[in-house]
Amino acid sequence: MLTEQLLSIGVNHFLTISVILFGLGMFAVMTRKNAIVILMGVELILNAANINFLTFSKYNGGMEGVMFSLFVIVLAAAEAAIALAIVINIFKTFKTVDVSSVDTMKE
Amino acid sequence: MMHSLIQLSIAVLLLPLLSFVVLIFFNRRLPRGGDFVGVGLLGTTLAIALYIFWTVIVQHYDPAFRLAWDFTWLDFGNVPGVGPLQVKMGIVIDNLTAIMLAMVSLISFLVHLYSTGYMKGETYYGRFFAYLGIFTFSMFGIVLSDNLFSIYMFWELVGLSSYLLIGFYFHKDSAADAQKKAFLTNRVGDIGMWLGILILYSQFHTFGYQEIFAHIKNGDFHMSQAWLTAAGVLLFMGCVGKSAQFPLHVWLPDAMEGPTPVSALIHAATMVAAGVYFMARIFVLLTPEAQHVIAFIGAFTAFMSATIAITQHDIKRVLAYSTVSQLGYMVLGLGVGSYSAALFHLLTHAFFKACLFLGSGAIIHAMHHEQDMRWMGGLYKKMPWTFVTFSIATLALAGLPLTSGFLSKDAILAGALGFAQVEGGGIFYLVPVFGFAAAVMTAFYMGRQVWLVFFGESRTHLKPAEEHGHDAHAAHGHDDHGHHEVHEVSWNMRLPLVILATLSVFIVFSPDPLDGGKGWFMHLVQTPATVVASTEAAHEGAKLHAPEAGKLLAEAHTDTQHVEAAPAAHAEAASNEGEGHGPVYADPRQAEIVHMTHANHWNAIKLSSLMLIAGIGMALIVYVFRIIDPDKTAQAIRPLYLYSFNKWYWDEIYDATIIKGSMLISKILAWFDANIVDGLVNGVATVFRKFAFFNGGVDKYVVDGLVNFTAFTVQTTGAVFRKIQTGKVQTYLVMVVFAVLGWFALYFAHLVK
Amino acid sequence: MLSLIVFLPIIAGLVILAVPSSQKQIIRIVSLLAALAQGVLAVLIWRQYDPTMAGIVAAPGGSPVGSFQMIERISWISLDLGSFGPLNIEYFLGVDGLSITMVLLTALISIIGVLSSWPIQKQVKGYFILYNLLSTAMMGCFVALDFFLFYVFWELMLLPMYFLIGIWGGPNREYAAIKFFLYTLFGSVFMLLVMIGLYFSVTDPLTGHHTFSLVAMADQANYIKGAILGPDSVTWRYVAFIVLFVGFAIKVPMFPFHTWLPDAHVEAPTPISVILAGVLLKLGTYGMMRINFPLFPEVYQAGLYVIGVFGAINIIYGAFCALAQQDLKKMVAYSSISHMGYVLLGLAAANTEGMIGALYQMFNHGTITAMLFLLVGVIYDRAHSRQIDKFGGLASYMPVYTGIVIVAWFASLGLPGLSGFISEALVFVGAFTAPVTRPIAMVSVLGIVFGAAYLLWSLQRMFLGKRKPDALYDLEVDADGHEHIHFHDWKGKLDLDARELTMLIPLVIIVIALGIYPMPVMGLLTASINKLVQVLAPVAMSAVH
Amino acid sequence: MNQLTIAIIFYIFAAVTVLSAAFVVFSKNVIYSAFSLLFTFFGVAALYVFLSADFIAVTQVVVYVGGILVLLLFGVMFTNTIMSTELKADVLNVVPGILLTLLLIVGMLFTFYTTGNWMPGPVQLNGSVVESIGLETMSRYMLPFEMVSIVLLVALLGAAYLARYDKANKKEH
Repeated sequence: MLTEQLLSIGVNHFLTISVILFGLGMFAVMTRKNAIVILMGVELILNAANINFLTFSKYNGGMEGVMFSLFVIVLAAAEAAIALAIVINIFKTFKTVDVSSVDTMKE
Repeated sequence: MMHSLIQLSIAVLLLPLLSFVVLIFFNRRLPRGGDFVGVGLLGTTLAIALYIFWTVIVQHYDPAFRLAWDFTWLDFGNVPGVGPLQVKMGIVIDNLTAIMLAMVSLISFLVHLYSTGYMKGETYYGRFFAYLGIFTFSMFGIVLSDNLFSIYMFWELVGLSSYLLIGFYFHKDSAADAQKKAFLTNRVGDIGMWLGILILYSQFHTFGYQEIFAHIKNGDFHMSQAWLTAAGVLLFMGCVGKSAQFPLHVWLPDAMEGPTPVSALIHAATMVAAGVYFMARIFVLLTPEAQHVIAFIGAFTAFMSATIAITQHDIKRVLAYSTVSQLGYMVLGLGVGSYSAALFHLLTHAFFKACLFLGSGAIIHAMHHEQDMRWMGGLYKKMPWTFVTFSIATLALAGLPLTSGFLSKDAILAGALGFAQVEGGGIFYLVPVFGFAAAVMTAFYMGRQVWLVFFGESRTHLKPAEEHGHDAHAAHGHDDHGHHEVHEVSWNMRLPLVILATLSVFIVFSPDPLDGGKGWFMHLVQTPATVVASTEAAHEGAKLHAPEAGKLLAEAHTDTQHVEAAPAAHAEAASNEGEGHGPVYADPRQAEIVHMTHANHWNAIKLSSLMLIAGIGMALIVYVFRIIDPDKTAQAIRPLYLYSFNKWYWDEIYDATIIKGSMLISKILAWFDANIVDGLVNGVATVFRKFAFFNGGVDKYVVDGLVNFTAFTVQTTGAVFRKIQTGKVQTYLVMVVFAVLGWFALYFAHLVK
Repeated sequence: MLSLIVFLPIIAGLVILAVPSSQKQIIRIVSLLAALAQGVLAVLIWRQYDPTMAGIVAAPGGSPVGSFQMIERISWISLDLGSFGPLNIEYFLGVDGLSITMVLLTALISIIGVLSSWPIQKQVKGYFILYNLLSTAMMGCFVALDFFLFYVFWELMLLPMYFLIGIWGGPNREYAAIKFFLYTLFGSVFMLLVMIGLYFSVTDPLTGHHTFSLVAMADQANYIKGAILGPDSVTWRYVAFIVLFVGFAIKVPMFPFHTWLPDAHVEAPTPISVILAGVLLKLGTYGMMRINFPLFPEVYQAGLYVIGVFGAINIIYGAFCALAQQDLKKMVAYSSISHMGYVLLGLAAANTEGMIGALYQMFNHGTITAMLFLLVGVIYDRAHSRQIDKFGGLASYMPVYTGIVIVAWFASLGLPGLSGFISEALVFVGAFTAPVTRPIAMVSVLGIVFGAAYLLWSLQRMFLGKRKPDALYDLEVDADGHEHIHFHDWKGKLDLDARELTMLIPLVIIVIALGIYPMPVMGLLTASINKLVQVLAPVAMSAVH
Repeated sequence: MNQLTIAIIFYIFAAVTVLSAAFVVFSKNVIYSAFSLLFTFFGVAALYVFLSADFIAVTQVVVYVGGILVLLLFGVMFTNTIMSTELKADVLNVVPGILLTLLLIVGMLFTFYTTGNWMPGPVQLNGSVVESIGLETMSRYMLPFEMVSIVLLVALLGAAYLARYDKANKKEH
């Protein structure tokens, strides 16, 4: 029974993977100091979200998920571009990409 | 097609204007300040005027001569309720006009000529002739105009030119004051005149003399008779202003601030005569009541100014007051209805008074602008020409037989007597009494003047040094001469004197030295028949319309108490008139007056010669034989003396009441304007501002208070929560994660139960 | 033609907008050219104008054609208001005797104004743009025959005036500007209400719709019975008349509402004073003659006496206040209050003589007061003060200036031979002929004397006599005894210079020429005035009711 | 291809994805993380194929691998702090981080498995969806498509603007 379940690839498999990716992304975003790595984490999170979209759209037979994943990708591209530009500016300004040392907003 | 005389008269009118225009613009560019332009143009004018005089007076020797021409000046189109309406301007030439034209242009020309000598060396020499030009122009305008509107326009223009001429020495404050005073006083008179014109216009919608007279004759005057009287009196106010009658006489003596030729031209011969001339023009619409007013004012003026003239020191002021007094005579003459006598006096007076003024000018010129008679004396051998002419004119003014003045003044006094008798004596005898009293004093002060100026020994050295005329030198271009030899004046100042003196002799006007009635003037200028029904005939006059003279005559004879008097009047008139075709007076009162006037002719002659002798005699007693010492007398009757010397305090009275009063009112109103009216406005504004401030307060303490309170709360809570604000993105993210976990926890709890 | 003359200044304004603000001379020349072109157009209009056509109301049949001239009429704003029916506002221009006089005046004055604006150095570009805007608005007011259009121009006039006084004015300019603004706004707000009320009470006989056309409104037959301002709602018609009258009276300015004028004049720069006194004041009385009276003739007939009394108050009160002034410009301002009083008096006479006098007085007062303010400006440029007592004896040193001053002063006190006299005389003739205003006329002739009094007094204090010890100029005597004066920091010519003469001489010529033979201007307006008197006559009203 | 092989391939790709992702997260060296991210993307793309969204997979490869990853590498190069990056963050230590993450993951999985059963719906997408994507893009999702493209454009411009060489900043440092 378990084997069947493991062999018949279904919704849960994909969801599980996406959860794991999401968790890793979260971990990166939460713990790492390097802005670039944080961005990578964000990409992971976005991918996880995409997987979910596609999964549900496949198993419910609608195009919405597909379309939105497409948009998500595009936005991810945009986000990456902006984020990197910001990172570069931060680096120009603070001579570092350590987000924990960028706390001018404190108080 | 205009009559050639009309064209000529237009030329007469416009030539002086041309002289003004040329001189006012080019006087500095022309040699000699362009005086030859003025003199030349005036000479031409004089020639033309004399030609007109010749044609009208000598060629057709006709009392009824009249020539008129007019053109549409304003066109009001088709006025609702009135129909087509125009204002016409026009020219009328009759005997009076012709005579006035000749007189004015002659005197003006002589004054021009005289000024070339008198004004030599002035700073604004050329400008002076320009002013003379515009004055002559406006004077001709008054003489020629055929309607009330245009005469009012030229009337004001005369005011302007007298303003300019009096203020010729405008850098003297006294002159500036005098010119302002003259203009304003005249303005006061003009308002009255204007209102009179308005009354007539509002009834007839026309300004023309003839139309108005015709309308009144036809009884189209739909207001009450009182309004017509008012119209007459108001029109007379104009004359009061211009001819310096009481109570508006105050400007004339001050006007002596002008150069002496100006005094001669304006304040003796022409301008002041304009008032009398105007009254003559509108004579026929004067109601008896209006005539009474006029007669009394004239008489009173003649008397009052004569009393003032007695005590004045300034040679020109004496003459000024005598002018006022003589004008009083003329007005009196018009008032008592002896129209032609008044105009006759106007003519004769113009000549001898101009002569007197020019003579005094010559004296002043020779004395280097010394005007005070107390410091003159003994001039007769130094200035023989001046002495002779001046004396002749003096005698004419005093009214000595064989002079022109005698003829005219006697005619007026005769009229006054007749008037008093017709009006039934009583109060009306004041008029001739004042007249004769004035005659005495005239003789007296003129004798005084001649004596002080020409006889005795020179008193120049007696003059206190400190008051040595600085004004005179401020006025006059060249600097102080001191007192060197007094000399006779040059020919161009002497010639006018001679001419004017010759014109002061009786033969010019009448063959009979005792009766002006035989002269050409009295024949040509005859009293016109009045158009207003006299009061006792008023009610009938009101109801009979469009009457030709005979019908009205018949009516008048049937139902007036003068039924037998009127034919007698005609008989008398016929006998006394030279050629015997005298006018027929429809109005009983007028006929009666004319009759009585002739009746009193000899009484007047006797009385006035008596007065003359009295006056001159007294002058001799006081100043020649020194039987009475004038100074002691003055001390003895000091109050009277001061009263007369200070001109009855009229100036002070006016200053205290009218001038101060209006200044006070203006101050009050200005304050009212600035503080009350404007204050209200600003007050409203202030109220609004106060309200705004109140709102501001509410804002500050209530609304703002709330805001601040919120801010305070936020601050305190913030102080707590700021601890977790690390400014690090990750921290916030961790919090989010905790939040999510919390949600999971909730979810589990939900599943469990 | 009319559109051109109205909008030419605006075009000039746009051109100026394109010119860099450093090019002051170009800016000035552009606006001068615009003003001159306007003048040429005005003369053309004058030549084309047929003085026999009356105007005021529509010709028989309701069409303005054949009554007004040079008509330009196109639908401007027309939208459907549902239950209110269609709202149609027209762009409707045309001239009759009333307008053409004022058009000529406006064109003349705006040329003079540009010339006298020449010395202005502060923000020249902005100044001339506002100036051109103002001149368009004024011209528009005089030729607009649609009430709404009139109102638009009327309001358009406020703003430039406010800034011109408030920016280029004297020390106390903000106060004066805001005072002027509030006063006039107060007036025009009510005008708006009345305008709307009239719109719903009047139908155009041609279209059958409601209309703003003044031509239609001037004909009492076009009023709807039972409408808010219809012939039978007496009360509201009185209220509307009074409100409108106050609105216009503020502009005139009439007695209780006059206090903005002296402040505005004292603070405003010379050209603006010229415009203000020369044209803007006329808008008040023009509005009365064009709108206020013909639209409510029966109320007008009822109110003659009151109007006349206010006129008399203006005349005498203004003269007295002028007598007390120390500031020359303030005196002139009060004198124009006094002179506008004559206009009111003439309007109260309600007969041809009076009305012609009033309109002609508006024209003459425009030219004469322009002269007065220019002359005041001349002395102010030199001495930087207008205190009458701080001069004296100027006649000896500035002969040309004094000469023109004498002409202007005497024109203002109504000397015959100068244009002011004829109009004042006609006003009195009219006012005295009309029985209603006869007593008022008898009182207000006093104005003649007091007018002469304050003018001559100021003339004496400033120009005659000797230099006052505390005068604002220095006196020096050169070797050959000639005296010269110079003002402390005045570099220019002591007497009038070429520019000032070019401003003043034409005015002098006009004043004298019209004083000797007024028909060139008076001939334009007689027909219209006669028509107006007919329209206002009580009989016309009774025919309608 | 039978179910087993599909399963095996799936698990392989899944493992690749997860492990490379883990390496991205835990690697000390940013360069390594970047490269392992590459594998993660490929894995995810493969999973997309499994989800019968081959077009998305291709896009994934093109966009992420060809675009974003290159960007990230550029960023890494530009901010030349490659070696100086130590793992330890002062916000949250690794261990509590891991715990927190695990908690999160467990929570989510639990949610998945407890909320209903994820039975496949009546119809499922099979074969290629490219055609339908094209149709949808041009018909129903027209507006979002346009907007997204605009957003992308704007974002790129903004990025270019932000990242441009700034004189002022240069001066003050």
